[in-house]
Amino acid sequence: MSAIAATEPFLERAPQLLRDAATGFLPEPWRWLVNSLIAIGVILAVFGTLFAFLTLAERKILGRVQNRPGPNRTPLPFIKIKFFGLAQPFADGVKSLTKEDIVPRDADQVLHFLAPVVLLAFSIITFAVIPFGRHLVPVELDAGVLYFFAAGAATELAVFMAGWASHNKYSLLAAMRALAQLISYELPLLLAWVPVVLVAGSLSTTEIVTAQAGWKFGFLPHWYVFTPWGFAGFVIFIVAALAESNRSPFDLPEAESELIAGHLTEYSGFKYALFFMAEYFGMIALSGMAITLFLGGWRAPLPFLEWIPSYAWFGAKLIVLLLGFIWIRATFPRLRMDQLTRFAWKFLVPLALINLGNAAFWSLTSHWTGALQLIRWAVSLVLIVGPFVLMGRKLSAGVAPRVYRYAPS
Amino acid sequence: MSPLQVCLLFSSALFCIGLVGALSRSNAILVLLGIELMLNAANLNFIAFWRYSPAPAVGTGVLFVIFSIAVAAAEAAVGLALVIAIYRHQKNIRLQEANRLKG
Amino acid sequence: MKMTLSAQHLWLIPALPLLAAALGALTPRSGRTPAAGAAIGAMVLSFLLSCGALATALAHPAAHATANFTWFAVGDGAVRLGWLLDPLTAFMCVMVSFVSTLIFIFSLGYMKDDANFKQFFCFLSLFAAAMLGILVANSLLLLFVSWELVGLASYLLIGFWFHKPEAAAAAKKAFIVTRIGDLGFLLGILWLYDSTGSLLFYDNGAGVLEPTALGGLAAQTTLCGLALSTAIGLLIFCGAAGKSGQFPLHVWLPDAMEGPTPVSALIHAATMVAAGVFLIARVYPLMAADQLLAGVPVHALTVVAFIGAITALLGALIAVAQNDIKRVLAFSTVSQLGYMMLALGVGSWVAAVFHLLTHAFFKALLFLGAGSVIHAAHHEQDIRKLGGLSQPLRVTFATFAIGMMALAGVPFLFSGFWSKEAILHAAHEWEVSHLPLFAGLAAVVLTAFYMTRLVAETFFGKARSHAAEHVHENSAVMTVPLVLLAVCAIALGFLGTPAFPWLQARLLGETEVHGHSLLDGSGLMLGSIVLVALGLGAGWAVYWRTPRAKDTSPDPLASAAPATIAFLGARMKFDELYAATLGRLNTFLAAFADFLDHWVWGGAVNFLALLGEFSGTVNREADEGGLNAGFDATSEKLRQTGQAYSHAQTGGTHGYLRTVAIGFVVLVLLVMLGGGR
Amino acid sequence: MLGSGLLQGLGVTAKNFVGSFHDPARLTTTEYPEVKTKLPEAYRNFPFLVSENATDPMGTLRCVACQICEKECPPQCIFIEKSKDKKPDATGKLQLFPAVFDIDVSVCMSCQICVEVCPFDAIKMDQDFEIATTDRFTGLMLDKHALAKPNSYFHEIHPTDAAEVDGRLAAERKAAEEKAKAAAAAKAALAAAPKPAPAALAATAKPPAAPSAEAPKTPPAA
Amino acid sequence: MNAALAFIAVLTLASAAVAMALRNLIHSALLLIASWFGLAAFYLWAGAEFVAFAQVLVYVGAISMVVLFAVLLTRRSRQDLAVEPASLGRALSALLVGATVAVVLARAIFATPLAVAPTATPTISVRQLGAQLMGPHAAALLVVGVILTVALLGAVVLAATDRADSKENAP
Repeated sequence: MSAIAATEPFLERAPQLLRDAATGFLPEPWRWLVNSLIAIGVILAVFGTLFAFLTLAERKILGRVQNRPGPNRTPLPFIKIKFFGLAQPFADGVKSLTKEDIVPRDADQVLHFLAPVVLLAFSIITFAVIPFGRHLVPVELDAGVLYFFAAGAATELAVFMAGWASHNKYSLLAAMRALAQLISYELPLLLAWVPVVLVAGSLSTTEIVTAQAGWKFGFLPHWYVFTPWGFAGFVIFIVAALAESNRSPFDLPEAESELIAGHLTEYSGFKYALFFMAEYFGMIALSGMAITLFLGGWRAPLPFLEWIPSYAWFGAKLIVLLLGFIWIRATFPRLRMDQLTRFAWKFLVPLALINLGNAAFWSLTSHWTGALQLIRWAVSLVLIVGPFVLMGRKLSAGVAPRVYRYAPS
Repeated sequence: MSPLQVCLLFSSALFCIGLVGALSRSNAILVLLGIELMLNAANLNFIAFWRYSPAPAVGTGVLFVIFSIAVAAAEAAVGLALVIAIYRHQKNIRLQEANRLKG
Repeated sequence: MKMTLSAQHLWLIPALPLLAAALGALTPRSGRTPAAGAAIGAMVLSFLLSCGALATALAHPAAHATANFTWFAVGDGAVRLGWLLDPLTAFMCVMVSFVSTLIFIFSLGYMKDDANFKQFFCFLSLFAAAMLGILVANSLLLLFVSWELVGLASYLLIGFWFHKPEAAAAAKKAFIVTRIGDLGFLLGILWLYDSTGSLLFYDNGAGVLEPTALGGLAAQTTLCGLALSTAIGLLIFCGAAGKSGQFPLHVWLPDAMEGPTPVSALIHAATMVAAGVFLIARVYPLMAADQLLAGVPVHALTVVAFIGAITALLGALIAVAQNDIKRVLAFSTVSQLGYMMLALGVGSWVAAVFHLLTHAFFKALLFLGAGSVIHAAHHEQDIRKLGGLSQPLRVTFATFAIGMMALAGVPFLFSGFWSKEAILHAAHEWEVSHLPLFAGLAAVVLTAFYMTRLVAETFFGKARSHAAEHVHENSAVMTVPLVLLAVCAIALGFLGTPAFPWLQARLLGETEVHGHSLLDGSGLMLGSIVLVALGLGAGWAVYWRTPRAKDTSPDPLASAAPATIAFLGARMKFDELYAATLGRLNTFLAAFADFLDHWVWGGAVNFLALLGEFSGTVNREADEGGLNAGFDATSEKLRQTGQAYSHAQTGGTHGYLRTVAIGFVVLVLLVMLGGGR
Repeated sequence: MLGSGLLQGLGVTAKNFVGSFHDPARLTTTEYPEVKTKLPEAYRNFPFLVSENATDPMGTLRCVACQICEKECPPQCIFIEKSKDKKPDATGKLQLFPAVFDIDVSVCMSCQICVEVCPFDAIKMDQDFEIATTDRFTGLMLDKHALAKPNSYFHEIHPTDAAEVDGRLAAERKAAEEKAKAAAAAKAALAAAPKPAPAALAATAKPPAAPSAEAPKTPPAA
Repeated sequence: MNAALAFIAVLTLASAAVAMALRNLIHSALLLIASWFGLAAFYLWAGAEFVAFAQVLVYVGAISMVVLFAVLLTRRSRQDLAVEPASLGRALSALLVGATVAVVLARAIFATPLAVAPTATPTISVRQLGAQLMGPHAAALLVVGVILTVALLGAVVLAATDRADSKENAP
């Protein structure tokens, strides 16, 4: 942990003080162990509850969008009063725990059990490198971002295991489709964050966040999202993140209308819940990384808002991003398999590559000042908008705009 | 027994497992996996020597491993493509039967 | 504002007509007016520029203003060209451009109904550009280039009516004869370049005509005792002789009359032939450099003087016996050029230039007058068939008469008299010998005689042919130039009279003019006046008093001395002489070269081919027989060993892997146990 | 442009989401158990017996056990046993009353024939659908007590019908009274002496009869 | 430190050995992937963080997929996965050759003087690696890039389905 300057506001230092208070007296090897255990505990607690309430928020927002109230019935365990269905997640949790966990006779018992475990394990360990606050980085790694995506790469393995172990040719077929989707979207995901590394000059998440410090003209923060290539990278990252975590427009694998629940057909009870927890954790981790890479991690958007503690800012941005995911889920129809892969290979990958070039141009011309700055901005903008429009037109060439015969225009 | 020797033993053991695997199994994929193991053993050696080298700053060992991983990936891809091609011809991937190239 | 033109912009003067020529070449055949307009416009413009140049030159006559530049650099040596502006250039530019403008305007009318009217003006402006190029050049190389262009233009213009065989032959003859002269000129240039390293006349000290180089040249003596400068001067004089139609190479000039009359007027009266004289005047310091070496037997200038005298006499003699109006004028040009060369030879290049300027005007006037006559008389050129034209062609007759009197040297009023007077005066002071003076005086008489014959035959008496009867005066476009030229023929004389030698002073570079009275000419002037009167009187007596009745009636002079007149009529048979000597030599050399090529070189090549074929066959035989057998045996053995080894190729991957592993083990053992350390 | 359609979609959902909070027209779900939606008037479920007033439902049943409905009911799901004694009905006339009146709701197909044939408007169609029970035999055999519901409830669920029926009954009652009065007067006139027997008239708290604009129907044959 | 090393070594060797011995192809593939994880752990222990993550990303992320896809594509039915045991003869000869190689290697390890003091675990930062890669080894990097693309295209062409073949060799 970097030394905590005493001058920082109390709230900022609160987590550290708390932890030191708790483990101050232990000798060194044990103190490190306990500290990390605490960190793990905190992460699991915070993001566990976030996961729970995220499911609730998702169902409430989807409801509201469809003009219906959404779950608001489940009363708190012992108090009769029911308010806004806050107890819903606990009810779900109880339900998933108590539900019977059926395992097909011919299934490969070991793999069947291992799949959710591996998936959840890998999606949780990705949290190790996300800087939640100014000093709240669980593990300070030099190749933090690479670690994050290395851990992420194992999800495909888990999906395959799930698909294969349930001894059901539909789930195997679905696993194959899920793998195809995951693999084809891993490339844009990786290519999306390379420009950030190129400009920030380091793979460690904390250095990326420090590289986004400071404000331009007093109010526009130096976040990468406010640069043309940064914004393009952010959009690609978010789209790829959606695909990686099988959400909204890309939720083909476990779409009900497709192959039942895809590779999760043979899963029920808590294993099924584990899969969902893994998916949500994955989503939270990816959005956390998106915040670190593009939205300035735990940095406050405006100078005079600095007094609010950094982890609060991280939380706020996280909430906004997650609500954005839910919002996207509420809006977009599901993509067909070939549209999905064509979109990845023919649109996102080339765009990401061009964006990489764009970032290289940006970093090479960083010393330009005054009028050149505008030119630099203009060129960078054109470098992104041009291919976007051209490829966009080519991509949607075949698709004529829908003509609604009866619906009022 | 210095830790470096432990590492070397570890890597040679891995190498021999790979070799035995490659030699004993008749399934083409397992032979390929055996070879992949042998490759990893070599990488392990590099890192071991880098770990105990007098000048670790110059990451030659590490660089070599990075390049070897990349090439191994390429090799694995092509090898398995070959296996699939063989399968298409003889509907099974037993290596003994894939000897049509003999002189 | 007096428009002044500095040396840097001198190149504009030749460039404009060149541009007009290019324009003329590009416009389609039907573009008659644009081509003509462009040509005349260009000439007027370059005339104005020349006046500007003259103004700057006169401002400080002594200076030789130059503008040199590097044309191209090869290795460390560079070929440098340049423009030169001094009074000589300026006067000549003004003269050439003025005369050309008038002749262009004249030819508007003369060539009106000619088919390729456009080409004619294109060639004319090309010629004018080349001529001006010679004048402004500061380097012998640039001068030589323009010299050749002038030769080309004269070939094109002489052979303009190429459908007439004799015109084509005349063009070829003119071109070849001038080329012979130019060959000498080129050798001179090369020798000069070799010895001085540069071809620029004035290059602030390093130029060829500057004292340092001249001193070097004069000091060295080459073969047969000639000074280097003399040898180079003589070679350059060859070029001048060829171009100005001097004694040995004058044969082409009369034949060149085949071209249209404005061509003859422009080229063979005023400008081109004057180029030779201008060249010698330009390189005069080089020619006169060897005066210092007392002991040297031959001076370049003495040769020039004698050649000039001979040509003057020769030209005048032949002119007397010619019946074609243009031939008479052609030979008169030859003799006048002889006069100029004589003036150069005797040491006074200023008098030569002065005569050149005046001659250019009145000879152009005479030729245009002849052209007007021919045009009026439906292309009748034989004076025996003409006659009695004074009444119908009043303006032509008046201007032609002025021209005749100027040429003959009628005293005091006409320019011809003053310039010829200056030459005779210079010849008189020449201490080497007085022969050229006597030849000059004889030529004066003859000139006066044949000119009066010409005028009498054409303008007086009765029209002796149908064509001559109904003749009508030409349009203004033809008569105005005649009048202008007539005015110049008269006015120009007063520029260089001994009392007020303004032109000579300016040419020599002195700023103030100190004239001397007419009388102390030791009676030479008086003598010449008497001779002119003698010539005119004889001419009047023989031809004017009793004009010929019919075109067939005999020439009074011929009846008097039939043999000589016939001989002179045939141009002293020079053509036949050349044909006999040079012609036959040429054919002999051609035959010999053909023999060499066929038998000597041809034979060698055939022999080599034979040799190649023979060695090829020997090689095939050897290869077929001996070599193959051995080769096949070895390759067979190689195949067998390969076969043996192929059995190791079992196709089983495990086998290969096993051998690799075993090989590895053996290798390591070798290293470990074999004393690897 | 590629992204424009997506943004429009997001816009629509956002509008919906925000609208659902402040625009009542948007959030139309009624949370059922707490809020019940107003059933359409013509809705009918299973029959019920109308009792004049809520205080003594058994006593004031309009049904006179004439068993017409029992006979007419297509699925024969009504079972009636007449009572031994009589009790005066609304118009004071002594009528029988059903001792047992059972309807097997699991059989009833709510065809409303019983209502149409009932001369005494004693049986009407109910709108209570929350009658699910775990016991599917006895639970669905509704007896007299379960079926009886006061006239006021009838007014609640079928206001127009109730008003019309009440109007008609009131008219009949008036006619009956006038006839009774006339008879009494005649008897008085005859006997001039005997004191007309007070017609024990149970004061029925009759709501003001709807202005029965239509002509009073002839009283049904007793 | 040796404890961690030993633990990792044992795990990796065990999973590798079992992987090679198993009859069920999928299980052996997954175990091999586990051994790759063990190897990544070794790299982490040795301090080469970047290589560890690269190993996980490349091997576990990509090559495992290729292997598993290959396994699935080269079987007609589920029984094919249960590969018949290696014939005894070949197994024995394989073991023999393996043993000799192992002995030779062990001899080499113990014979050569490798005595080196156990230094602190060196760390090489990604920036240094980047400088090395872009500096002296830039050419090698480009060549590797080319190799990967060529391998990618080659693999696709080799493994193209029958349909393409039938079209190609149609007369």
